[in-house]
Amino acid sequence: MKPLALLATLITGALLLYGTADFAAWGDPQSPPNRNISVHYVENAVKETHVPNIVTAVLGDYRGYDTMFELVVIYSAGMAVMGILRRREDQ
Amino acid sequence: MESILDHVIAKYNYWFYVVLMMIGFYAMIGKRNLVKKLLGMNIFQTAIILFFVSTGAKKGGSIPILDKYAALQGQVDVNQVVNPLPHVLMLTAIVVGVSVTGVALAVMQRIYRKYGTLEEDEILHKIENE
Amino acid sequence: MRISLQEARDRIPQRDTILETTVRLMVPFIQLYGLYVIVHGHYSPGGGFQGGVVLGASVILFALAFGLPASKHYLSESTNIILANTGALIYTGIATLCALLGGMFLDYSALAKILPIDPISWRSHGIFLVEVGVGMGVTTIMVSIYWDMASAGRLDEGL
Amino acid sequence: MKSNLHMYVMAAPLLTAFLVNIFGRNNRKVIAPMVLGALGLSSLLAIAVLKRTLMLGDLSYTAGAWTPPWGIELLVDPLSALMLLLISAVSFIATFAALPCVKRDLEDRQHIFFTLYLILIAGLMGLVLTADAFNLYVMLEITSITTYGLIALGRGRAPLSSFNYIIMGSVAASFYLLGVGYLYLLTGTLNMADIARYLPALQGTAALSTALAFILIGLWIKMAFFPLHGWLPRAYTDAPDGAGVLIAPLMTKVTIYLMVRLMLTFQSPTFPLISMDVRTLVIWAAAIGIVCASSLALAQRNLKQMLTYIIIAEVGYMVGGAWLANDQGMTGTLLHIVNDALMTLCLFLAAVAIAYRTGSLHFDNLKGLYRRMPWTMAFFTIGAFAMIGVPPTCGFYSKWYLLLGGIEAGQWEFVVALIFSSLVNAVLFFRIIELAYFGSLQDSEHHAHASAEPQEAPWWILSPLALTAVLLIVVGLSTGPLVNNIIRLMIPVGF
Repeated sequence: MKPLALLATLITGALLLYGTADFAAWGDPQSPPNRNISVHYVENAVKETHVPNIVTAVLGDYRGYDTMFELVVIYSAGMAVMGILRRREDQ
Repeated sequence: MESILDHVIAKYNYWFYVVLMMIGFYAMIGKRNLVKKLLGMNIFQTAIILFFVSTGAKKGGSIPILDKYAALQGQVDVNQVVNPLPHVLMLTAIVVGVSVTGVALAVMQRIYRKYGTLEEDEILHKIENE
Repeated sequence: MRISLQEARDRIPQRDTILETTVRLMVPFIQLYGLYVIVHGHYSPGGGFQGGVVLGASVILFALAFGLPASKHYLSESTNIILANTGALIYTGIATLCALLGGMFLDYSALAKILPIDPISWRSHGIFLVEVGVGMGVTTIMVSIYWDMASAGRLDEGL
Repeated sequence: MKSNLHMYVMAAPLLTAFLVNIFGRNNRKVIAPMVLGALGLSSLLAIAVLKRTLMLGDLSYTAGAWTPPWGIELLVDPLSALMLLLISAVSFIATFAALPCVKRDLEDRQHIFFTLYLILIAGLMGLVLTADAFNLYVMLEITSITTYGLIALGRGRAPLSSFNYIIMGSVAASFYLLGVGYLYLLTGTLNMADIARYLPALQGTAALSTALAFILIGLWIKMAFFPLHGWLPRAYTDAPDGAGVLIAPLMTKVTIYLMVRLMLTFQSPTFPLISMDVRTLVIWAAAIGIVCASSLALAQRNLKQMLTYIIIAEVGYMVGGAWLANDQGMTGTLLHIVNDALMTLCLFLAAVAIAYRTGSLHFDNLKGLYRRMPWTMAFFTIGAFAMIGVPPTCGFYSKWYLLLGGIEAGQWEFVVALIFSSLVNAVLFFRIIELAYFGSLQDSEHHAHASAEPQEAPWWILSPLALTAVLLIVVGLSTGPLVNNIIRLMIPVGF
């Protein structure tokens, strides 16, 4: 089991390292993630939502649908924990 | 020689995260103790969070909280503000990670209550002897 | 089973005056800070999740110092669950309300039909409302998870 | 073009989940009407969404009314509308059987069970609607966490099975998230259609291959594709009966739908995702997976465990069919998603009905069941015929398309595996039918309740079983319209 796990880990790691070859340099303001859709958020978020904290604006509004399910995730975790562990006095 | 050094300086952060991820991944699939598996899962998720957040970095960028009145007049220099999107995504990923950890801990408590151990081999041994 | 605070205290084997006094002093400030983090999320780092966790931590701190039954006296179990559901319902309910009012799902500007404010300001207020829901949900779920784990589901002594 | 109908399909179970938790805590009687009402409403709305989509065409929707690459896009096209209807209908039918089981097994936790159950359904609906790579991750985690919770509520070794599923599920989700991270670093966007726009320019780069590999491996773990299937059999066997009837038919199928959706979105003439060398590799893996899973199913002595291995074999059918990359194969896959959900539902409902009366699903316990539970076993036989692929039932038609696709692509190993698996299925089910029909009661006399008196399952379980069995034949007979009006629309010309 352990040699197999080690092998799987090494292959996965090698694949991931191989993949980093095409990335833009770290901190480059012109890299794709910093250039494409995020520019719109920085330039327009305040005009469109009147919220100066862009992270809050994106979290609460542009990607509010994600955030809604984020709350549902933590709610279901709480319910799952309650269902798994809760027992009555006699059990 | 210099080109290799440039390459290292440009990417070394990603390499560190990959190494961290693989430490977690190995613990998840290779260890036989349930707590160690869970710790591996947390290491893996934390490494992914670091990976994502580092994609949003900009040299010389500051926090993505703007001056409201300047921003309303369009006086924002995009290169002065780090990319907010990875931060938003990782807030979600952190919450998901916490939730999965919570459920896993609860399940583990049930397992311990029933079998009295968290070593996978011992648990399987006990199940077979039932 | 509800018990009075005094009874709950009697069950704790050892009480520590320094610990209790410190926690008694700290809890209100932690809660005030948690509320600040929630409501000030528009202007500084913060928001529902972060503030909710801080608020939840205050109740957990209380439970650690005074014992789990005392914290149940402080925030009863059924109140806790109802608040958790209310928090989740605030978010999903506002989302559905926006759709019912003729906007799209989660389109806060549609709420201008209820209270006529400028639609862009409504987006800001909508974010605030859902952050409050998130804060309620996260606080109560954190407390609930702590209760279940610390007492192995019995909700009695705990840690 | 603004329509919120599909959002109400999802919002109905989601909002009801919280209400069930509040009101069901003190009054158990309100749970059943609330859950059934929400799912019934959701099914009706899903029919309306499908009709509307077929008449008015695709709908691109953004939550929050932002334009797509910035907001989260939801896509309602004939395929996702069909999946929406499938999910709501299957969950509505399954709920009838889940109610009595949960009432018996989890008396004091019914409200928690149904909260998780409804959130799981809403999460599955969110999965089929979304067109955003990161939102897909969030939805995947919602369905995962609720499933972990539901499985851990079972008896016996259920917590351990649930824990293994948590570890494997987290590996899958983390791999998927890593893949999305790599894609985000390359393209700077999260919208699937927007990502597809950048792909041709990135063709052949190391990072892109890595990203796609990780996304696919993540989904394959989640759908239990053959070498990565380890977690599934125990998890589905140990789940409480009420959860099994929902999870088994839907989870793997929705994940396969996601893989197909990603393939159809990313594939374009300038970016031939599927014609890469991996194609042959995947089809071989699918063929080997089908053969191995079918053989493993032969070794089982427990009905439910046998069914879980059949599910793994069926996953092989669908993955292989999708990667055949031709019209027939893709049609077969999409049709099989619908058919397999219904067939699995039928067989699991029958298993739940038997377990409800006899308490065990071990083969020794099935002897003489035709006399004790004639109707249950009759419907079970229809489900078994569908799984084998006997003509009037729907299982035949999708298998036929898959076979044609395999022949057209010249992938003979896949064709052989399909035929082998059908034969094995025939052996498996005829063995059970023989046991249940001819197995003498004398052997099992020592079981106190093994009397020859008919002892049917309660109506709450029998009626959904009957409905599903009828649906298997109805869907089989309406394969033509289903393929021509809905599925063909989704497959790009010259695919």
